[in-house]
Amino acid sequence: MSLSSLLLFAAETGPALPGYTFGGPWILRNAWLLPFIPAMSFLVILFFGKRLPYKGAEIGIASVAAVLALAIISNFAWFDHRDHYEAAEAEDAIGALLNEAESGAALQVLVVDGTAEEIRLATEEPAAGELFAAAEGGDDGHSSEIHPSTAVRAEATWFQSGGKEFKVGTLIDGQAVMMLFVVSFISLLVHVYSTDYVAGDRRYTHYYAFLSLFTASMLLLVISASTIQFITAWELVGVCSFALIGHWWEEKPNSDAALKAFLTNRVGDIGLLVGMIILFFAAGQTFDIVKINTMALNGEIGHNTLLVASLCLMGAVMSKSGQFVLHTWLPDAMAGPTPVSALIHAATMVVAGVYMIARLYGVFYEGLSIKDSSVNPLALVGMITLVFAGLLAFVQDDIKKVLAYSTVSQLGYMVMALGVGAWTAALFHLFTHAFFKAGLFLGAGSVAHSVHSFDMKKDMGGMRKFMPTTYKTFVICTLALVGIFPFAGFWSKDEILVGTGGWGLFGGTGGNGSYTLMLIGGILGASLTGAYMTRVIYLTFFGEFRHVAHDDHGAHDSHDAHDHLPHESGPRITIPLILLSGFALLAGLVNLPPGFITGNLESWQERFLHFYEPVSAAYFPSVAHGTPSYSLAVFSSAIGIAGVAMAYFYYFVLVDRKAKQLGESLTELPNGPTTKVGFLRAGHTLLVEKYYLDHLYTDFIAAGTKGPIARAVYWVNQNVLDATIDAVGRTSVKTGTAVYTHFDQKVVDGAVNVTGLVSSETGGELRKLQTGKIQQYAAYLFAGATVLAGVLIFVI
Amino acid sequence: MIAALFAQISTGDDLYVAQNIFWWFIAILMVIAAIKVVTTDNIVHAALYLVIVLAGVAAQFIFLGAEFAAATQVLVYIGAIVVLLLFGIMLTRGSLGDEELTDNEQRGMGALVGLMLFAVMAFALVDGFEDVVLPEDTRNLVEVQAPIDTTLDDDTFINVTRGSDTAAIGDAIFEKYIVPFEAVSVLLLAALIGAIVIARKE
Amino acid sequence: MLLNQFLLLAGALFCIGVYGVIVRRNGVMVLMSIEMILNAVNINLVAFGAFNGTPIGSVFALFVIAVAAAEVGIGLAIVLLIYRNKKSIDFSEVDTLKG
Amino acid sequence: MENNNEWILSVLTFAPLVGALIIMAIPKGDEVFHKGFALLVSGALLIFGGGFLLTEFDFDRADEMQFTYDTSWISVINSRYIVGIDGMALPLILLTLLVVPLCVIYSWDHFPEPHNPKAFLALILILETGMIGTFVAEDLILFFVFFEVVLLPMFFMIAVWGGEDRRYASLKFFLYTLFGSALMILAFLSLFFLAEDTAGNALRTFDIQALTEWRGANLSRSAGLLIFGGMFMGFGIKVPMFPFHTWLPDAHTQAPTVGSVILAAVLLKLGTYGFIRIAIPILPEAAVEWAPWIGLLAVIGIIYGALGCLAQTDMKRLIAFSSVSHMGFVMLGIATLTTFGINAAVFGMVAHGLITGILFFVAGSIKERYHTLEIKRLGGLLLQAPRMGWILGFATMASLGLPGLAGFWGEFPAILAAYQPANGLSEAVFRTYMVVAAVGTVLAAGYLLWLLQRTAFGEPSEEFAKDPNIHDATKFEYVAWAPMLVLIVVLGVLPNLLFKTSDPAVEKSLHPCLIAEEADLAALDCPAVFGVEVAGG
Repeated sequence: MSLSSLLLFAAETGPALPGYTFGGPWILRNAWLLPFIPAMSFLVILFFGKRLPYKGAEIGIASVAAVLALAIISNFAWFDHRDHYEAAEAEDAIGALLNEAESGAALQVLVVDGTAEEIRLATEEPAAGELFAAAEGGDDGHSSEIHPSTAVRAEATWFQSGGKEFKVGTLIDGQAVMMLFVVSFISLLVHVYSTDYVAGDRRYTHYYAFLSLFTASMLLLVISASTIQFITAWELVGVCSFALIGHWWEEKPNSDAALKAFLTNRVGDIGLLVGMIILFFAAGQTFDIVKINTMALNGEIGHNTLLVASLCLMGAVMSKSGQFVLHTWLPDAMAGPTPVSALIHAATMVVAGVYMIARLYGVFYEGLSIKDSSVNPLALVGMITLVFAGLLAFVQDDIKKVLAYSTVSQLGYMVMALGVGAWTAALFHLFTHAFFKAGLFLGAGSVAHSVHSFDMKKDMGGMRKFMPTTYKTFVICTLALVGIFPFAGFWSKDEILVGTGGWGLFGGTGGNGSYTLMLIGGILGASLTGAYMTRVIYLTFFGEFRHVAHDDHGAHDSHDAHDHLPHESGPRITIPLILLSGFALLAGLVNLPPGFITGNLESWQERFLHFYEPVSAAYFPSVAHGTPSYSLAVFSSAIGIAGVAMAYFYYFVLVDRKAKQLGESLTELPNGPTTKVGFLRAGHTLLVEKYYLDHLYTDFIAAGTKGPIARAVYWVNQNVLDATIDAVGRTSVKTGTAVYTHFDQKVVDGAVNVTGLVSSETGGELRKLQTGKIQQYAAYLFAGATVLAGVLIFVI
Repeated sequence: MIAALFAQISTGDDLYVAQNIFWWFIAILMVIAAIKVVTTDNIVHAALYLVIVLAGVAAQFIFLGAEFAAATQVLVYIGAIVVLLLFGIMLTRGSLGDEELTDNEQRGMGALVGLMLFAVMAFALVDGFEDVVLPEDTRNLVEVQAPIDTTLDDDTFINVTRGSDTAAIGDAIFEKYIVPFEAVSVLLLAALIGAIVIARKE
Repeated sequence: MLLNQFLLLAGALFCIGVYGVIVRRNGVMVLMSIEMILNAVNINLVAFGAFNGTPIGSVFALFVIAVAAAEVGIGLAIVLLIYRNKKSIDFSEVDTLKG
Repeated sequence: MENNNEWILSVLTFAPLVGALIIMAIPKGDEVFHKGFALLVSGALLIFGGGFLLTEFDFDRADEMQFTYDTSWISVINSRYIVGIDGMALPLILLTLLVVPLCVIYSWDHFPEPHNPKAFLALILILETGMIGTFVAEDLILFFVFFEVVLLPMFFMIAVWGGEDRRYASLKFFLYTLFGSALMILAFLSLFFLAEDTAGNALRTFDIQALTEWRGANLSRSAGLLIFGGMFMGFGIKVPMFPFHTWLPDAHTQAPTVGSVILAAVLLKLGTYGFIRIAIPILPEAAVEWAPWIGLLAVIGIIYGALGCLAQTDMKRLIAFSSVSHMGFVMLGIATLTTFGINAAVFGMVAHGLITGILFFVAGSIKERYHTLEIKRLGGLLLQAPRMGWILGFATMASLGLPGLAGFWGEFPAILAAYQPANGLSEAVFRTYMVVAAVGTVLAAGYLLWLLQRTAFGEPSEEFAKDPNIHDATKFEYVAWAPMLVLIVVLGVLPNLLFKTSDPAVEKSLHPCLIAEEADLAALDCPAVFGVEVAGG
């Protein structure tokens, strides 16, 4: 960010690459402030929190509020920069820079007062024209508005090795500012919500400290410009999630869940480390994300290298973003406090993987050759995840677990979207999902807060009577999740389905390829979502209130004397809910598909794409955008609604009736068909056992390593390596003592003992000769004399 | 050696024969007694066996024609030292009856050392003085002829001619070996006082 | 009479005495063994004196006897002392020289 | 250069020894006086000596020897008293200067039995002399002497103040290291006799710098390999590398807390320092041939140590095994023979010193409170002694290589360097090592978090629940730990503090053919061992 680093960068990579600038609005150049503020608040809370009137909560809230303000400001700053950044200015600026490069002082002035913002060589991309064309391809008639997006960068040296300097920095572009807003907004709501939810907790202060630390780490991850910095933030958020999942570590299950989360992520991190290392060397020893992307797109990095690297990175995505086979930690992570689940395990941290793919999209785009193909690992994993996780969500009785699996499934949507090249759609879904999923979690928390349990079947039911606000917001968020028009989820999910480009048969949608399989998976997932969410709604808010007063259901949340009838939560809980449901209702409107509305509102369409996709930036591939088709929208909605309808029929009609028959004293729901039909039961158990993945990990891999393997290794250590050493010692001692054996029976025994007891009585043996028994000395004396005499007589 | 002995006997000198038989009797007695001293479990018996050994030693002195030494042996040892030992036994209440465990655990070693020592000595002696015969009864020799031992100076010779070794010993002690004698007497005195000092009750 | 008779006898006594010194527990008995050793020496002295026809052997024998007397006196005193301290004169319990 | 403060290093080296002598002179019984004096000496050395080094050291010339002092010592074998430091030695010296006073402070109220502060503190100071001397020595014989000087005090510290098996552990430690040293001195001597410059006339010197200039030129291949092997044994046992590590767990488990801390924090570094200061610079060609095997042992050590940790039931022993694993990372970095790897190694040494030091401190304090380190009997530390629990958690996080804390910078660059080792080393082999090492990080997280969960989380077992003498960290413990904790964070956030210092020295210490770009490789007319032939493919 300083002039020197700027010059160094120029020296290192030759002329600055297009697609970014070191100038730009002040707030964007100094984005490091955003993670810095909560980091400071973390320290303050950690060291002084307990002494503060509100136990540190106020510091956390204040800092996050400040961050939110900054985030909004930087969004608007970005909008302005995005639209009115002119390459020409940059040419002059860079010209000036190069002219005055010798006289650094002048430049100092320039950079400091920020007038030399646009520093960029006028190396116009040859492919720029095509880029424009491609960008226009999606939205007809807006080509005039398309204006290349230019990221704002700032950087400083972090460390050096082999004479090379490696940077830490900020890379601010559309996806960054969008993410900044999401993170800080959700984080603020969670902070507020928590003041009520975990009030009076034993470690209230630590809770807020870690919330702040998490916010800081997440923001750092969002703005990081170098892969190593990215890894750092990536690990930090992991640790925060570890600490917050294990917040109530008195019970072993919680700490187990925390460990599981951390270790699973570590497994994925192998992929992260290796992948980043490969890219580091492939791009000529640099951690610079922009440079890596650019080189990947220019074909300066071999395709196989990119393929390997992106596959390694996928491992990291699968663990962090809970993709199938490595997703198992996410449901367990619900052991943490509910606001944490909302913030970390629904809205922000778990999408870090998605964010990384979006960041390194050049690598993935080339490496997995997303363009013009019909299937690739990324899309496949995403699709499998969204379907399988959706199935798993059916058999959960814990409302948070259902939501967790639903999160996994939605993450599957995003990954799949990135896999099929629908970059904007993925981020758009990330955007909307953050709001309504957070809303769902907080709503679930609000319910649990009043019934002190998460078990829908045992302790809930009929809650709509007791907590109307929670009920309404929950339903709105559910509709958004299921993707009912016009809620937020509808737009984003529909855009993903469009992006698959699989809808070819009915008036094709020009995507990046024809991922028909993904399209089917997506639609299927929609119906699954509808079904299990309906189940949740029924079990939670309808039917009879099944709560009997037992509060031992991991309801650590309970702090106050619980009264027996549940009641609506206080404003600090409901207001965030209302806000979130508002976003769940409206957030979709920020990216209305083209041609959906007309007239003077037309400029309102595709705002998200316009502002947040780095169109025609050299570090970003020229992805095509599919044209939305009403037929697809209608069809997918129909399927989704069908799922809702079936579930509605089963629960609201059949089960409800049976429940009525069973009468008032009902604490357990009647059994479903899964207990009767054998084949269904088999499937049911398979789901209940979570595809036996946990058994595999816990009982075989983990237990195996910790148990037999480790013990075997240690056995080798003690009985082979160590034993050899001891044997060497013994034999040496033996040879040493062998001399005595011709003298004296005692010493022979001694030697035997010595050799036998090297470990216990090393060296102590010789002392046995020195017993202090006069007569023994006499014996030795005479013996010696005899020997001497003998020698004198016989030998001499 | 045995052969030499028989040779002497066959020469028909009765005195020698009688002397030899008597000597052997005493020697064997001594050895047996000595062995009993170091093996018996009863300390008082041990003391009495010791008396036998000491008496035997006195007899040996007589065989060697050293009557004065023999007399002193009997007086000092049997008269004084053994009594002293018996006193010691009483004072330390070492039980008069049989003691269990009069020996420590290194009998084997002791026997080994003793036998080896004896073997070495025996070899050396037999090797060195195979058949050396002691001179005849020295007193007679001294009377009839000049002493074979020219190492003796005149006055000793004169004394010797008196026909008794006691006088010679007395002269030797009080003329030539007066200093050691004084030293010994001082030593005795010191020992006396020392013994009293050590042994006296506080 | 042969010189060796006496010397061998003395040797036997000496060795027996050595054995006694080594094996006996009772301090008084050790003293006795020492006495035997001294006597063996005396026999040697006198024997060689006779062999050389000189009384000096006997003279030294007498000195030895005197010293022996002293030694016994001191020795017994020490034994007594040990007995007072340890209520026993078992030499195998006397290990104050232990390193 | 004018006024290069040639006295400072000698003062730093021998001041502790003088202090030790004075302490011995102080009559017994006046305990506080002993402690105070030891603290005074070590603290003054840290503040003034360390401060002097930091201010006077010219960081722009970090690749050159500074504060050098060179005088005749043992003229008969032309062994000279040469001391001097460059960017590689400086961090380790500062680490030593820091750790010793902290140990003194810590032991202020935790003196191990038998209670004898006088001897204990004297030993610590003698240790300091040996350690600093090893880092500043620029003559092989001098190096060897200090290398051995360290041995005895540690031996006594373990043998006198150790646990129940102390005799065995101390003897094992002593003999084992001595065995290595024997081979090491052999290697040094053969260097002395075999080294001859290209003109063919013998060098006959122990001067490390001179030998580094020489770089094993026209030394026969077999001789080079053997000499390197000797050094490898000497240093590798000290590190300790995989097959020679068995002395470490016993020594650590038996040693008193302070002994473990010094052992882990500094003593182990003597071995690695020997590699990067002596073995690799002087014999680069032999190093290239040895490197794959060193790397192999290193990665085996990483995995093996981690698995060993998982099998432990004793906290201190677990930490000891984790040292094996972490030093494996350091050795992997060294084995790559790249600036990246060796910088990582230097960083790893310092980081491991700080982190494992803290872990042993905490373990010692736990032992002092619970009188056991059996993991299954512990638990709920966070409830009974919250601050200590958090410190333990922090240390474990740092130890498992969390980015933003010091441990990461020893670990990640080492793994990274393994992807592209120095010229002449097989990339395929080292990339395999890289992946294995990456797996090792997972295991590290596994055992450390497992340890944390068993000791810090959960409810305290009822046998300790009501134990009155289980209290939170005392002020002495805070004072002793705070600097290390702060350093762990600072180095983690600002790694350049260390990299910038060590980088030039490391780059200079390596043979140019090792680190040259393949393009420039031809120009350097390197020996074949550096893989000039394979440069194309």
